[in-house]
Order: sequence, then C-alpha cells, then structure tokens
Amino acid sequence: MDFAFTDEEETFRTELRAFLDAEVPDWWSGMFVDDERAMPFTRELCRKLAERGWLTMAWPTEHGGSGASVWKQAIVREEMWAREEPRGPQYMNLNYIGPVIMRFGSPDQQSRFLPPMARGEVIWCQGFSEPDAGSDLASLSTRAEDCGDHFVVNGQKIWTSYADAPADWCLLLVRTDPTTPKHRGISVLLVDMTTPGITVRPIDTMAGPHEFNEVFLDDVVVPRDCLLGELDHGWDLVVAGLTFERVGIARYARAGRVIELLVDYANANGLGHDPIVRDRLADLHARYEAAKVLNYRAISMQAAGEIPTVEASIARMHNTQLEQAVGHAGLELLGPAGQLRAGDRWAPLQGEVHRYWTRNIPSTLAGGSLEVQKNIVAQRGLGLPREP
Amino acid sequence: MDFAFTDEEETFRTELRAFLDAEVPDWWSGMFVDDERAMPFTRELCRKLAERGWLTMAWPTEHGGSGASVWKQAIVREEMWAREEPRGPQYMNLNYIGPVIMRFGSPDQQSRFLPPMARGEVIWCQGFSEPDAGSDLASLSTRAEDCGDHFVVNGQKIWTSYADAPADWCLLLVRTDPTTPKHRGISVLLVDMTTPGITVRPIDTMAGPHEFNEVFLDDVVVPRDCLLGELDHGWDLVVAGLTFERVGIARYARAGRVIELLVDYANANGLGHDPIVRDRLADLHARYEAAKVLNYRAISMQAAGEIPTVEASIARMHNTQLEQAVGHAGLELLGPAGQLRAGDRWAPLQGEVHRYWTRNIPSTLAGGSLEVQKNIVAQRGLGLPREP
Amino acid sequence: MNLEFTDEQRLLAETARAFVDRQRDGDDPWPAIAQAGWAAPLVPEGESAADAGIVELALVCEALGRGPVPSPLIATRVLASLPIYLDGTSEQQDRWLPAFADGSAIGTMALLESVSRDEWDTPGMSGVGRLSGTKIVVPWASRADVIVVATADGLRLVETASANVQIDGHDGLDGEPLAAVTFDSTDAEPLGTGDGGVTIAVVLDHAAVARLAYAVGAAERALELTVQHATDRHQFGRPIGSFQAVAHRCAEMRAEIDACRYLTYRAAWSLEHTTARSEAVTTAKSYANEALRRVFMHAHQVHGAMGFTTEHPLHRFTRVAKAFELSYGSTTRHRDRLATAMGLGPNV
Amino acid sequence: MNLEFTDEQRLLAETARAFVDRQRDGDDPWPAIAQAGWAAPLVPEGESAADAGIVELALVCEALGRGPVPSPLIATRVLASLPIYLDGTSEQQDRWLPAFADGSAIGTMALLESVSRDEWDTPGMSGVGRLSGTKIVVPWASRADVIVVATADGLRLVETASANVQIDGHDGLDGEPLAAVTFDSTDAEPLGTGDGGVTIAVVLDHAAVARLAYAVGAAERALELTVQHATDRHQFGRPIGSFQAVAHRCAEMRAEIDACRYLTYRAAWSLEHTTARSEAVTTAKSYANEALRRVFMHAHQVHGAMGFTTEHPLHRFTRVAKAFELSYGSTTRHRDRLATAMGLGPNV
Repeated sequence: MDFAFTDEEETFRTELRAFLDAEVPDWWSGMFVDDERAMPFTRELCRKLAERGWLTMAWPTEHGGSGASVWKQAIVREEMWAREEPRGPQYMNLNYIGPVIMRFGSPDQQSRFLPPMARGEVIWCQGFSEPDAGSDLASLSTRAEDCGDHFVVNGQKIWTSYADAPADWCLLLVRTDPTTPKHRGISVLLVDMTTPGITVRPIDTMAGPHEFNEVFLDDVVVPRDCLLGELDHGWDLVVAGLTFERVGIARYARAGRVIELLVDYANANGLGHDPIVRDRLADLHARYEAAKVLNYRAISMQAAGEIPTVEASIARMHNTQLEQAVGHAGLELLGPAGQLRAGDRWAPLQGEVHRYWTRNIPSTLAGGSLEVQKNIVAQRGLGLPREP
Repeated sequence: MDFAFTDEEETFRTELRAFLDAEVPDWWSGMFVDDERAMPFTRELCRKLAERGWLTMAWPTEHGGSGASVWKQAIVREEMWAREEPRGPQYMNLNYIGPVIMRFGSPDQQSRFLPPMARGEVIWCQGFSEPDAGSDLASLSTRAEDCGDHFVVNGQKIWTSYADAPADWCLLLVRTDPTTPKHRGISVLLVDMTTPGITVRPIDTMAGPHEFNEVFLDDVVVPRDCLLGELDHGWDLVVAGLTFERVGIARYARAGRVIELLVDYANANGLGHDPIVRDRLADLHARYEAAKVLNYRAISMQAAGEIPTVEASIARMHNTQLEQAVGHAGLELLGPAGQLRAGDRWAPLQGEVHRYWTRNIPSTLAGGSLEVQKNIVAQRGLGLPREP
Repeated sequence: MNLEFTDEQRLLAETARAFVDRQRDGDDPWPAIAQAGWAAPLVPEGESAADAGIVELALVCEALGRGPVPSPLIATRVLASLPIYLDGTSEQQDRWLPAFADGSAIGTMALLESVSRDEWDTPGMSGVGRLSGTKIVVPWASRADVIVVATADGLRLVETASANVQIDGHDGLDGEPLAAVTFDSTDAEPLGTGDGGVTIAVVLDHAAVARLAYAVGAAERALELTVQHATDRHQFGRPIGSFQAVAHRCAEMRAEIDACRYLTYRAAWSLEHTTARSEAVTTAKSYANEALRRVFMHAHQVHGAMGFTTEHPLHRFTRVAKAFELSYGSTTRHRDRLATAMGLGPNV
Repeated sequence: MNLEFTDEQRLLAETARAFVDRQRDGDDPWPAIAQAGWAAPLVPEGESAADAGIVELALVCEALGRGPVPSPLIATRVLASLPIYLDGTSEQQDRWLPAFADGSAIGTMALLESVSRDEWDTPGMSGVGRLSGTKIVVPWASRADVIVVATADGLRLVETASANVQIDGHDGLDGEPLAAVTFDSTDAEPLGTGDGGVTIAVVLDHAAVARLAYAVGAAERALELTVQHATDRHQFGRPIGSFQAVAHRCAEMRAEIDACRYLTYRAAWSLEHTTARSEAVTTAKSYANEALRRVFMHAHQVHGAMGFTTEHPLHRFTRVAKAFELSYGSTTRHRDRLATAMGLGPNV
C-alpha cells in the first residue's frame, strides 16, 4: 500500500502545470460557452499536448502513445479537469473511444483511426442515448440495415455532446437485429459525421448554448469496414466503454479546485475563522478526499490488470454527489451575490461557483444515472437479485 | 387558518401538566424497562385520568368519552409522549383499538368492550405482523377456521408489544378464507388472551427486555361474537386502524422535549454560544416544527371530517426521521460520556438521550416502515403507478 | 388551531392561480396585479383586513411561483411600501402608498453591498442628505421609481429619476431583474426620523415569507411536472414512476414541499398574530433552504437530461428555488437567529 | 501510488480474520492476540518493521471488528505502549513495553473528565507526585495494570494495584469495558520529563485510526448480514433485495464503507509516511462519523424489527459504530482541525 505519487510523477505534474499556466488563457471556462474561441483553442492545445507526447501518453507506442503509467495519465486527468478540461471533446478519444477501438477494432481500423486521435486532430462524439432509451440504453431503436458492403442507418440520437463542434466522427450504437432480446442485436458503427443524411440540432441547457444535440439519421450509408467488433455483439463494447469512461474522468479534481477557491474566498473575506464556514468547507474537503481515494482504488485495480466495473461505479457515485454538494455549499457561502454570473463585475469568484453549481445539476444523470450506478453495485457488486 | 390553541385549550394543558408533574414519578422512563413498578403505575395513572374524564376525552359520551375536541386530544397526546407515555399500553385503546370497535363493532361489542377501556381497566395488544408477513402484512397466514358459533385459530404472531404486560385482549388479524387473493379473506377477531392455547414469548431488544413478543396460537377457540366487522373483510379495518394510529401518536412531542433537554445541557455547559452547537440544535428545532405542523395539518383534516391517510403518512415520515436525527445529534453533543446509560452517575442527562437514540433505531420501521409510507404517498397521494 | 383555509383564502388562492394560468410569456403582469388589489399596503400585526395581510400576500405569491410569474409585487409591497408605511412621514406616505397600490409606481429597497454576507448585515453605506457608493443585487431597481436605501444612519428614499443614480442590470438567476445601483452624491431624503433598524428586520421577515411562498409555488409546480413525467415516461417496459427509486423521490418531494408550505403559512400567520415574529420565520426559512434543494435534486433526477434543457420548463422553477435560497438570509444566518429564539446562549 | 495490499498485508489480514472466525463468545482473545505478536510496541513514523506499524494494526483491528472481538489491544498498544515508547524513561520502557508485548500486562490511558467535551480537551486534573479526582470513560481500566493519566502538568503513570485507586465500571455501549477511575492522593510517577501535549496528540491520532479500522470491520460484517437478509427474506413474493429501495440502501452501504476503509488505510499510511499526520486522520474520522451513521441506518432499515432484537447479531455492530463515533473526537472537532490543515483562518 502506497498513497504517494513518485518523485518523477510529481515532477511531471509540476511541468504539466507550468505548461497549462502558460497555455490556458484567462477567458477559458470550459466547453458549452457562447465563445467562438473555445473550439479552436482546444484543438490547438491538443496539438501541443500531442507534440510533447502528453495527449495519449498512456496509450501503447504502436498506437501513437508513450506507454506511460496509469498514474501519470491520472495526473493529466486531474490537472485537466481542475481547469475545466481544456482538451475539450478530445478527452473522450483518449479515455474510451480510442481504448475501445484498440480493444475491439481490426488492425486496419486501429491504424486508420488511432493515429489522428494521437495527433490531436480529430473530434469524436458518441451516439448512445435515444429519446426513448435513456437509462434503459439497451432498448435503443436506431436501425442499421445490413446491405452487405454497407449499412443504411435510420433513427435518432439525443444528448450527443460535441456533435455540433462539429464532430468528425461518431461512435454510434445501432440495432442490427431487431428480432432478438434487447441486449443482443446491437452493433457499434464508426460514422463519418459528414455523411449525407446526418442532421445535428443543438439543444440549449441551463449551463449555456449547445451543450447537447439531437442527431437525426436519415438513410445514412456506413461502409462495412466501419463496423467495430462483431455484428450484433456491440453490447460488450458498450459495457467496456462505459467502465473506461467512469474511471477516466477526474471529476473530483475540479471539485477540489473549487473548494480551494472557496477557502481563498473565505480567508480574503474574513471568514476563515468562522466556525460554520470552517465546518462546511472541511466537510466538503473530506468528501473530496473520499471520492479521490476511491478513484485511486479503481486506478490501482486497472494498474493490477483488473477491470474495476463496480469500483468505477462507486467512485462515480462519490464524484457526482460531491460535485453537487460543492456547488450548493459554495453558493451558500457566497450569499446573495452568488446569484451573479460570469461576466458580471460584482460576481464573486468571477461567477465560477455559479457556473459550477449549474453545470452539475445533471452530473448524477450523465454517463449512467446515480440509480444505474447503484444497480450495478447492488447486482454485480453485492450479488443482489435483479428486479423481476 | 389559525395556528394557535385557544385559551381554554392552553388552560387545559396547564392543568394536565400540573397533574402529570404530581403523578409521574422520577423513576418513570417509559415501558420496556426492567422495572416491576412500570405496569402497575400505568394502570393506576389511567384510572386517575379516567376519573377526570381525560383518558378517552375525545370519545363520544355514549362510549364513555367526554366528546372533547380533537385538539384537546392532541394536547393529551403531546403531554403524554413528551413524558414517555405514562399511559403505557392503554394509549392504543384510545387511539385506534377503541375507534376501530366504535366504527366497525356491533352495539353489543361496543357496550362490552368500550366502557372498560374508558375506565382504564383493560390492556389490549395488537396481533398483526407474522414472521413471514412484515411490510407485506396482507400475506399473513394465521388461520381461523370457521366452525359456526366459534373460530379455531392456529398460527403465530410477532412484534406484539405488551402481550406479556400481560394483555387482557388482542386485536387479532387472521385469514378466514385461504382461497382468495391476499387482501381478501382476512378477518379481525377480538381475542381473550387468557384463552387456552395462547403462548407468549418475550423478545429482548437493544432498548431493553420484553419490548416485543411472539404470540403462538394453538387451536385457540374464539366465540363468533368476537368477530369484528364482516367476515373476510377485515382489511378495511386494518387500513382505518393504521391511519388512526399514525395520526394518534405525537412522536414529535418527545423529540421536542429532548431538544429542550439538549438546550438546557448546552447552556449549563458553556456551549450556548458555540456556533456549531447552535447550528445543530436549531436544525433539529426546525425539523421538529416541520413535523409538528404536518401533524397538525392531519388533525385539522380530521376535525373537518376528512380521513388524512396520505397526510398521516407524510407526518409519520417526518416524525420518525426527526426522532432518529435528534438521537444522533444529541449523542454527538454529549460526546464520549453519551455512551453511558441511565443508572450510571456519570451519564449526562441521566442517560435519557442515550435511551432515546436506542429506542428510535427502529422508529422508521414500526407501524409501517418508511418505505411503506413513501409507497402510500406515491401511489395514493400522487397517483403514481404501483410496481408491476 | 385550524390549518384549513377560510373561504376567503380559498377564493383568493383560486383567483390568483387562475390569473397565473392565463399569463403568457412576455406579458407584464404588474398592471393586473395592482388592479386585483394585491399591491395594497401590507398592514402588519393584526390591523389588516382580508386581502391586506401577509397571509393573503403569501397565497398570491404561492400562485405566482407556479408560473413562475416574475413581478415587482414583493419589491413594491414589502420592500418599499412596508417601511414607508411604518416609518414614513405622512407626506412620504401620501406620495407613495397610493401610487404603489394602484400600480402607477414601483418601489424597492437597496440593502446589499459588495462586502455584505446577506441582507441582515449592517449596511456600510452612510451619509446624511447625499449618498455615494454602490448597492448590489437590488431587485427590480431597473423599473423602480423609488428606492428605499439602507444606510448606517437610517433609511433613505432615493428617486431613480433624480440625478446621479446609475443602474446597471445584473444577469439575474431566476427572471427577477436585479441591478447594481450606484450613487454619487445623490440626493437622499431620510425616511421618517428613525434609524430604520427595527423596520429593516420587519421588512426582511415579511420579504422572506413572501419569497418562500413564491418558491413553494414553484416547487409544487415542479412536483406536478415530475409526477407527470414519471407517469408518461416508460423505461424497461414500464412507467418510471413504478420504480421505487423514482416513486420514493416523488414521495419525498411531496413530504418536503408540504413541510415548507405549512411552515410558510405558520410564519405568515405569526407575523400577523404573534409577537414572536422571527422564530416562525427563521424556522421556515432555514428549513426550506435545505428542503427545497433536496426537492429540486429529486425533480432533476426524475426528469433526466431533459429537465436540464431550456426547452423544458423545469429549469425556471429550479432557478426560483435557488434564488430564494440565496436571498434574505442563509441557513446559517437563520439557524443562528433561531438558536437565540430557542434560548441558547444566555446562561453563559 | 498503489492501493493494493502487499503480500504480507494480505496474509496478515487473512490470519487475523481466521482468528476472529475461530473466536467464540466468552473467549478471552488477549493471550492469543499477544502470542500472535500483534501487541508489540507500535513504532511510529517510518521506523517500523512489518507487523509493527499502524497500517498493520489497522488491518488486525478491522478483522477484530468483524467479530466483534473486544480486546484490550488498542488500549494497551496505542493508549499505553505508544506514550511510554515516545516519552518514557528507559526504566519505564523496560518495565512495561515487554510486558505489553507478551500480553502479561494491560495498559490504558485516562483522558476524560466530567467536564471534557472529548479526548482532545486539555485535562483539568493536575498535581505533582500525587493525583486526586475522577477520570471517566476509561477503556479497559478494570483489567489494566497501569494507566497513563493525562493531567494539566503532563502524563503520569499510575499502577492500578497501588493504594487509592478506585475503579467503577460503566455500562459500556459496545462490549469494551469502560470505567470511572477515581484517584485520592494517589501515587503517580511522571512519564519521562515532557508535558505530554504532543504525545497525546500522536496517541489520539493513532487511536482514532485503530478504532476506525475496528468500526470499518464491523460495518463490513453488517453489510454482509444485510445482503444475506435481503437475499433470503421474501416479501410480496420476491426477495426484498430485488426492490430498489432495499438494493439501493445496500449499494450506498457498500459505497460508504469503501470510502471509510480507504480513508482509514490512507490515514494509517500517512501516520507512518508523512508529516501531515493530522490531516489524513481528521479527514477519515470526520467522514466516517457521518458515513457509518448512514450505513447502520440502512442496515437496520433492511433488517426490519429483527435487527433491533438482541437475538440477532446486528446490534453488536451498531454499538461498535456508535461507540467509535463518540470516541476520539466528534465530527465538529475533526472538521475544525481539518479546516486548519486546509489553510482556513490565517489570513484574518
């Protein structure tokens, strides 16, 4: 048991921080803002990260990675999330779209799709949810008809972040066999987003414009060599991908950063000795440490060659509820002026806490709701029976 | 809308408090203690209450009551629960066993069973739960065979409080028709506990000895005139009785009294200005007021002639969770010495908070679990569909 | 004790609710609100006729929260009208109270400064005759004709049409316009002769209750949307409301909203009928701050991602509840006041 | 970073667990615990060999909590042995450390007085050479040979066999014997020469971690019982564990216990490997105080009334968790310590 990063890892963190201090501009406050500078900035930053070998550092060298340890990768994630993820949509490439292609793709697919990701040149999105298939993902109805050398896809996806970035490619979940029970007959297609028949409609949210999109697919032709993995066996890819995703996001890191901002705010405003403020912020910090150590537990299991399905769900339960708690307690600390948003000169902490509260209203929903995580823990972790 | 008791009601409360100050000895700390004085004391107190017309004051005069308002009755409940219910088991007579007999009993049954209750001379218990029928009460299997002028009962009940008091009578739920679905075919019998074939086994709990009992029924003969209500239609009586019971217990009143004890303790120990102590106790107090006002809402509905089924469940959700919160926060305030129990000279507040914490571990289970209350609110209150 | 509405109260609640149901986005509800008589001066502590008291205002606000229908009602009737009624000279009263009542004038109060923790903090701004400095998060300042300004030396009246008043709109959270108001040697007449301290406390207690009622209405509507969604939306072959995880969230919403509602009614009633004014208000405010958080977390969890979009109405109610929580005192502030009311402290 | 056990740690945990499984009610586990080497002096901060450190003690305590197997291990090895190791004269060390290690002596520490809020309060008792007064809630005093007594003037050693020591057993909450210890001009030799302040803090940090590990073991066993019950018990024609309300309670228990366990390991590791000792301990203690409350509320709710009876083992684990919560510092105490570690305060 060892709870410390190595000296080399700490040195790397210092280097990475210096790089980000230099490269991330003051105006950067994450994606889904109404700011035309955002997407070009993330593309540029990813190219620079790729130059240094830091973009896909934990990937094997044959796929354009540096073969770095999972712990160095974790450091990258933490530093990125603490700064509102300046890699933009490309974090998904590194965390799970790339790894799923590595694990399930043909050699041709690997050499076609992975190097552009490693160079930071391509935006992917994920077409999973549908209007009638949310938590019940396996009931999806977007249909891909097998026409031999190609598929013809019809249907609709929703909650597809970055589709309007615009995304270059989509990891698309489709039903290829409508006659089998719902977890069967599902396949994964790699879809060029410029294919005719694809329409993207942004959906505005409380957090800002075009966070989500609907994607309409109307007789979209997808070549057969863009089928990932086996026909009708796409569900295995989904399960693997979702586990990669859950471990892959250092959500606690941003929570920790916001807690630091609140500590600074309290000290600067004469509240550092206020017993209630101390009590509330210490509570958040303890929850942050709990979330962090459970994320590290999942990463340790990956490092030991295990697949932490249940443990990733547990870490996510902590991460997402922490995020919401920090948002609520943060606004409470700021008081009435906490209502003010970024851009208002009277907004405390430049409205960052307000934005954080808003952004995390759905954090217990995205990527598998809190209820789905609890079901995974109850059924797979504890062996409790499913609902009949 | 009027949130005040009348002057006359307040005068009555003052009289009642003076009476209880004089009559309730220092050693009284509720039922389920290992103290032989407890049962005789409750019998004696109930007789004295009956003399003053205070025992069944809200009952109609023809059944031995005083026809008092529901609000005077509520004052009695509050003062009794604040003092660990010195009426002992007889509070059940007044709250729901009597009312169920009033509503569903024949004139003969009413004149036979109600006057002894009104005089404070009889102990009743309730035989509902069975080892395999807890929250799923309707799946009970204790069988009463209809033999014309009598029934023969066989089966087992559990969690029967006061059966070993000893109880004189039992409101017993039995299955009279095993061929119909589970809510049908259930009947209610009024059973003399001295009938041959009844065996009572006490079950010790964390709170002390013989809080619960198992009751074994072995060829117990019950005369037909002890069938309450219609044969096979006992479920209606159960629903009515459980609603009476939920409204009938002023659990918040004891919570309010314990909060007062904690305020006194804090002030006496130099903690009245401690911001955290103030914060925690004020939180409890606000929850107490929330529970109280919701109980009053249910009573107001009764006063207006409505049956507050859903509202009683809501009040109970608040009452029981408040009790647990007060126990936990109370012990936290007392610190390490909070571990010490009544009888230990070093126990703060004579161990009352320790006892309160212990006693309320199952308060979200008894009389319909928290989950059952939520189901009632969801299905009957909000019209949500049942589980398939 | 009787927690049922009177017939008059029931009629008022129904009238207000029907009014809200008729509102369309973009309508200015203020003229109709004034016409309905809902902006008449709020007469505290037992002097009120029907429709004039805080209980009745709470019922109207609860209905408005169901829209939500943002309006300058609370700003005008509580923040401006009440202090002028309580402390103003007869000249000040004659000038403003009839105009507020008939809707021809809008008023508000400026309390917060950049260093304030909340509205209960002692104001830092001071000055006699002329004021300088900035008040922030002032509700409805952009439409107000007159602003009651809290200063260290007492309450002041400033007309927004006078020279040297600059109003910069904030981007408000919940649809109620907020603004920073900057004074630069601005003419400010004293409100009556008092220091205003007691009056501010009375005003804040009334404002907290009115805002709470508005938030309760919003929460009630959010629950209706949530139950509707749980009934209509099917997953795994059944309505999601038949899953315990969803059904129990809805039940908890019901239980929490009911607690907030009855604590609100009790607080409003206490303001009119008792002298222990703050205890009931602080109880309601401190409880509801926490409870409404839970209510809206449940609402969003049941709605899924759809409830986070601006295409669905839920977010408007969520914003009302959060703006309420951040206004007129934090949980901490009110628990501390409540602790004093409970008798904590004095024996030390 | 690597949160997996070493092979030695895994073996130790398995050995301790097998030992606990073999225990029967009424057995005195202390001789066997000493024989296993688990009572050897605890050597803090990096000087430890395998089996001698606080991480290893935590693993043993976690296993004992699964019984629960009450024993004087923490009292002897942490409360008595550690201060004597840190501050004692070589004569005092020679007298007691080997005897603790081989199980022939039992020690404890007396901290609390009737006015103390918790163990972190400065002791009120004072005196040089002779002590008078009462310490309360002293663990294992009734079996102890020596008591380290915290006084305002430093640590003192009192042998229980000496004159004028009266030990009155409390009715303990969780099976660990507690007692009030009254001194009446009792001979008390100073422990070394220091004032003991730093040492008490070190001892309390170690004791908190060991007790926490014990509580985590109890919680883990409670979860096993709960899952078993949820699987075996049928209501409404299906195992109750298939109801979301029950399944989600179990999942929350799992998530909370895991957090407590890894925070405990981290705290134990930090005591050996870092100088920022308190932060990890206060984090773990403040978190677990609250989390274990929730865990046991879930456990009882799933078990129904049966879990409240003394015929079912659950209550023993519930008591362990509550006794843990009430010992070695409240949530408030530890959050305040944590706030300081986080840097709150100094800029004012």
